[in-house]
Amino acid sequence: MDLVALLAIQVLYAIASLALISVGLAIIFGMMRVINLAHGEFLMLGGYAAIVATSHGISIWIAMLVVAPIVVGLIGVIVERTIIRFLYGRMIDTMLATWGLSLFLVGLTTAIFGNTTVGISAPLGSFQIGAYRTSVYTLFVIAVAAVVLAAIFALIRWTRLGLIARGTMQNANMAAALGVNPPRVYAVTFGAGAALSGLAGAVLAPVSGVFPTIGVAYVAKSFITVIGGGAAILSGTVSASALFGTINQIATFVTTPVFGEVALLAAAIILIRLLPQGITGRFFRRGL
Amino acid sequence: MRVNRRTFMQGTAATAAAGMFSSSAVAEEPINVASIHDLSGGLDIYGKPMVDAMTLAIEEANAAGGLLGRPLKLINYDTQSNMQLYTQFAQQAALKDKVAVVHGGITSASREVIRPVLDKFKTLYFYNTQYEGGVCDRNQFDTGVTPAQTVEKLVPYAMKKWGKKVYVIAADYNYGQITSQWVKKYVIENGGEVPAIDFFPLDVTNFGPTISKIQAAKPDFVWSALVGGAHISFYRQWAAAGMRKSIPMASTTFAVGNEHIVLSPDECNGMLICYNYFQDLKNPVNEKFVASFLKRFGADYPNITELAMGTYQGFRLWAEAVKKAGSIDRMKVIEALETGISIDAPSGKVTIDPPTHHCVLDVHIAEVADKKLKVLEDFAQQKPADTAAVCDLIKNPTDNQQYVIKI
Amino acid sequence: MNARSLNLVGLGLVGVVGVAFLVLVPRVVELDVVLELTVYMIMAILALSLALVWGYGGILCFGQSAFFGLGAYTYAIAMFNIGESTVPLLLAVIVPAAFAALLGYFMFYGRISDVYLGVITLTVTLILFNSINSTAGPEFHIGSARLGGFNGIPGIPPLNFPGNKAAPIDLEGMFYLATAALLATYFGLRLLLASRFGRIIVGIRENERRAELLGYDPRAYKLATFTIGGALAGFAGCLFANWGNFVSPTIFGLAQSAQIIIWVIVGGRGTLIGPIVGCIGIQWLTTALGANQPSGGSDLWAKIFANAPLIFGIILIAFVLLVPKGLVPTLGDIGQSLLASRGKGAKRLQPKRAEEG
Amino acid sequence: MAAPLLQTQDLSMHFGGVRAVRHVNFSLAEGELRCLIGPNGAGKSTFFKMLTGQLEPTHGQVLFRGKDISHAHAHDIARLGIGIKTQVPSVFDGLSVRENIWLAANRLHAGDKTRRVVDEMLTRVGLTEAADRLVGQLAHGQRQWVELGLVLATDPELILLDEPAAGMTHEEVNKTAELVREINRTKALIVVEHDMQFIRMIAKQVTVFNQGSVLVEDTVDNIMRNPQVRDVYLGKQAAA
Repeated sequence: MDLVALLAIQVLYAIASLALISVGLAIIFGMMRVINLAHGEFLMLGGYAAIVATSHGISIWIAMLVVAPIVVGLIGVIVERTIIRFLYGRMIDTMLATWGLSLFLVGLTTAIFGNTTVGISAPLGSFQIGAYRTSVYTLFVIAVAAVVLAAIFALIRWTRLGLIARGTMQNANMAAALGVNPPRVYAVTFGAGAALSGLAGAVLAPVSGVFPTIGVAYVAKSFITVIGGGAAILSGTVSASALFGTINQIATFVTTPVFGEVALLAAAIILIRLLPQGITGRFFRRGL
Repeated sequence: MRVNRRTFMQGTAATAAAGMFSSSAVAEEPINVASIHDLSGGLDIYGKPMVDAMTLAIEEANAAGGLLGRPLKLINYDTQSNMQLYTQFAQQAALKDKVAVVHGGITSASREVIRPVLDKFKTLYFYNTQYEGGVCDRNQFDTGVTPAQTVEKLVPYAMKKWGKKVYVIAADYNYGQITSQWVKKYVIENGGEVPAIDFFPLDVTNFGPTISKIQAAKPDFVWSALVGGAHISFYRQWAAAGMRKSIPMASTTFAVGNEHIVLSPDECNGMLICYNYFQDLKNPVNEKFVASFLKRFGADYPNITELAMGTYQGFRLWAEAVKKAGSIDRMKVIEALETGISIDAPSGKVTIDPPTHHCVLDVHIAEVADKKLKVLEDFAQQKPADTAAVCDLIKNPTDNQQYVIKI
Repeated sequence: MNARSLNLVGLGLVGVVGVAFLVLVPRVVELDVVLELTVYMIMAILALSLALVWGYGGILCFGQSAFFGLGAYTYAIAMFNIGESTVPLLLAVIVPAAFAALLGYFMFYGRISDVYLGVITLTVTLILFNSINSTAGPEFHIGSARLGGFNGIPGIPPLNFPGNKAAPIDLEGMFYLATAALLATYFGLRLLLASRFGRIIVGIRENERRAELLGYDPRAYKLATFTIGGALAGFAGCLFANWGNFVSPTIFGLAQSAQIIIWVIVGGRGTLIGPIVGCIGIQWLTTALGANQPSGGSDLWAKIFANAPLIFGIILIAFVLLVPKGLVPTLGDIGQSLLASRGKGAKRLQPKRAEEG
Repeated sequence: MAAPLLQTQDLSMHFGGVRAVRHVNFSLAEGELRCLIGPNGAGKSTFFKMLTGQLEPTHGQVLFRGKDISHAHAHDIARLGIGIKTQVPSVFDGLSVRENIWLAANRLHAGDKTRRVVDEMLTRVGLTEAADRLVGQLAHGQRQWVELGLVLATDPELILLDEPAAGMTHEEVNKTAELVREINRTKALIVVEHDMQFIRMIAKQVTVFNQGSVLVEDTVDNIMRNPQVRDVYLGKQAAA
């Protein structure tokens, strides 16, 4: 019984971490039709931002929840202004340019930080479920994911920015029709997506550690989650994370982590084959 | 520490001779020495200290007048964690730079790429990393420790301290696979049991389900043969789940890179490890070495690793053999090395074992304590018994393969 | 001079330079350079495979390394089991081609396009990477060949003269073989692209819907293109396994896939000579960056210049933003406008044709 | 009466909640030239897309010479002999005019024959001069001609023309009308147009679409007089 409870927490954790690492990419993809292959590096930079901040005596909570999103959000705005804006409407070129950015950021962090960066360890200790112990931090990650998703829901549902976002998701020309300044909307959107990635990277840093090449481990998974989910930011991310997270974690527990990974990737291929527009392209089409 | 009188005499003589002719040494054609290591990409944690140690060894040698009156030139290749470049650079080192010796390779995979190339082009090769054992090739010398030298010591030590039920987790490649078999063998020989061995590819970062499985198995301690940056997250998640205090851990891979610096003391204190070299070894040779290393690369240098020392000792052994042979000719140097040459190294006395081309050396068990490695017990002059069981290059000088040792 | 004769001159030039290269190089340069050039030639064949699939077929394949790796692994496994290289060589072409056909059928007949193609092909190569990477245990073997997991398969026997096991091809022989294979691939693709088939696939790339409304089945043509690309990449993989006598899972990795894309981008999509130039240039740069490393330095600039990912990142961004057509087409444009300004409009400017190169 | 060339039965297309085409029963005789009119969004283009296999109908059938093609692939329908010139010219922009036409002619002919057909077609659509220019660099009107050349080179039985006269000068409109009449000597056509002048020049029968269904079908003159049509279509145009 306690094993089932533990497994349930782990499945929830897998879903939450998938949703966290994907939601920034989903916003950028859903609203701008830009596939950001430097997404993994945004997560990595979030981790570094948190580490550097904590080593300067800032509280770990502020470092993770405030400093990291602000720093990476600003980097996102800079990237949008210097690279992405020249490539709107050229989806494949954007992918290639952001792939270049990804390599560049890996190289730059290696040059600056080297390979030995003292990490941050997970705060909050652990708790007992029957015969098992697991970390409280796992629950914290689940909570952060829930709060982030709820906040995005509220933002999209009830604010002017959200109205523009919904418009843009349904019709790319809508933003212009609403009389908003598209360059600014794009810069803000890209910055917001980057900031969420920074937050996710920082929150996961105590669990998975931070090193320059960690983005590679993230990018394929979040990419697949977003494409699998389809255009709707929230329902897409949540449904795809739930599907892939469950498959991955259960397969890992029953067999090995490799098989868990392969099962996730195979599920993704089958899903895209069956539903080329993603889960939300077929179901919850009117979702957010 | 026993110092071999003969080598000592030779050493001083050579130094004196080199000193006398040091002015002419500069004018001589330099001897090229190649270093082929990953300095970027996923494996640079290991490569960087190795190249630093190599640099220091060569600078010291040049300051002492070079070798055979000729200065040494380090040709440093970065393979960028890319196997194709290992082939290319090994070819370049042999054919273009015409180096006297190649030191390099980190993973067993990279060694198996370099080895045939250097065999083909008749260039002497030193592999200075601890590895799974079993390579038998007259052209190659291995200065790293193998499982029979470390696992054999650490298993009974940890079992005596913690108990007989050992859960093994290992990186999913040659080294992890073979080392975990050695662990199992020694645990059973010491009357214990191994409920499970789990393997993880090198890029796995999610260990949640594994940690649950380990808890379900209730071992007395966990043996880790995890490797590389991604696997560090295991220790994090283990500590976060509150396991560090209830189930202890032993390893022959932890702290080979920089794990104990990256992790906080709370996450890894108390872990037992076993290697040939620790920066804190108390002996005059080491104290002098550490001082000059830190002077050269900065007092804040994170850790002089096992692999760095392997490289340093590898170079010194080769240099000693060149002096003895009076030549850099490959066969003459091999023959000199096969006399069982010894050096008095920072880790203690290191001697080439002629039949296996591996080393007889000291090993030490240590405990991780607040980002330092505290030496607990020493074991003098351990032989490479695993490779010796399958390899005798004196009897079969043409043998050339990596044996999978029957365990 | 019109476009057609210009084209013929270009073709002749490539032929003469290629043959001269083939004959002269081993006589002029040292063995280490020959060996290095051999791998460049092999990689150029790989670059051509993507040039066909992406540049002409318009199929965004982020996982060309999957077929390259399959070719290398197939050759290695077959060689350990058979010992004579004729069948392994054929298998190294057939297996990746069959795999490409299967994957292509799944994708094109499922109407998956553009970005989704990129995602699926990338995912497939990552699955192969993960799967092969976890075969380190002794239980994973095919016949007498152990898969070796992360460590890969070392000591792969080289190709031999067909039918004669005792006559392996030596290092210079490998150079001749690789160079001749590259030339054959280049001219073969030129022929293919000049054929009905080639013109139709370019049409499909230009406007798939229109091609369909004219009565061509784009799925079948894309499938054929993808399969040929897979076969070529597999062949390159087989030669690569021969060159280094080893193969490891990194051949399927993200870095390898990225490289191939970068070659084609830098050299120029929609040309054949471009990706060859891009491939050789980038390979040379990779080698140059890795050789002659400063040792023991801690200077930040030294670290940056010795840092391959950083430099490649900048190259990729710069090309996408500033030279989106790639080197060869851009140089072609510059050359043409120079010619035109010299001719003072006496001759009408020839249109740049999409399948030039 | 002979069997119709093209017939649709209860043909419908829904996009989510939007019913773009509703229960259309349409019939076209061999050799007939029919005009389709109707306000923007009346479903004419969607109707064309279903006829050519670019969209799969939600309900109903398309019969071409009695054969059900409602679920056939676009390329198979093209091979059966339906060609379409789309509203925005759909051509191969990166290729020369000659290569464009070649791609169309190549499906039916081989070798020298193809070359001859291409040359003839270039003359017919008046693009011999521009044969070696890239289509992407041509003016809009010329690209329309290229597309028409493409369609004709595949020698279809039935040609669908979606606003062939849009954006043309008066002179060009006349030339187009003449060409359409010429084509109609051997082939059946369905033409979507807004320009009533043009329609008068070419057609006898007109079908009016409104809100996805057929509003009325009659001769040009009667349609012009029909008050219902005036309301939904002409009235609107007059107001604009």
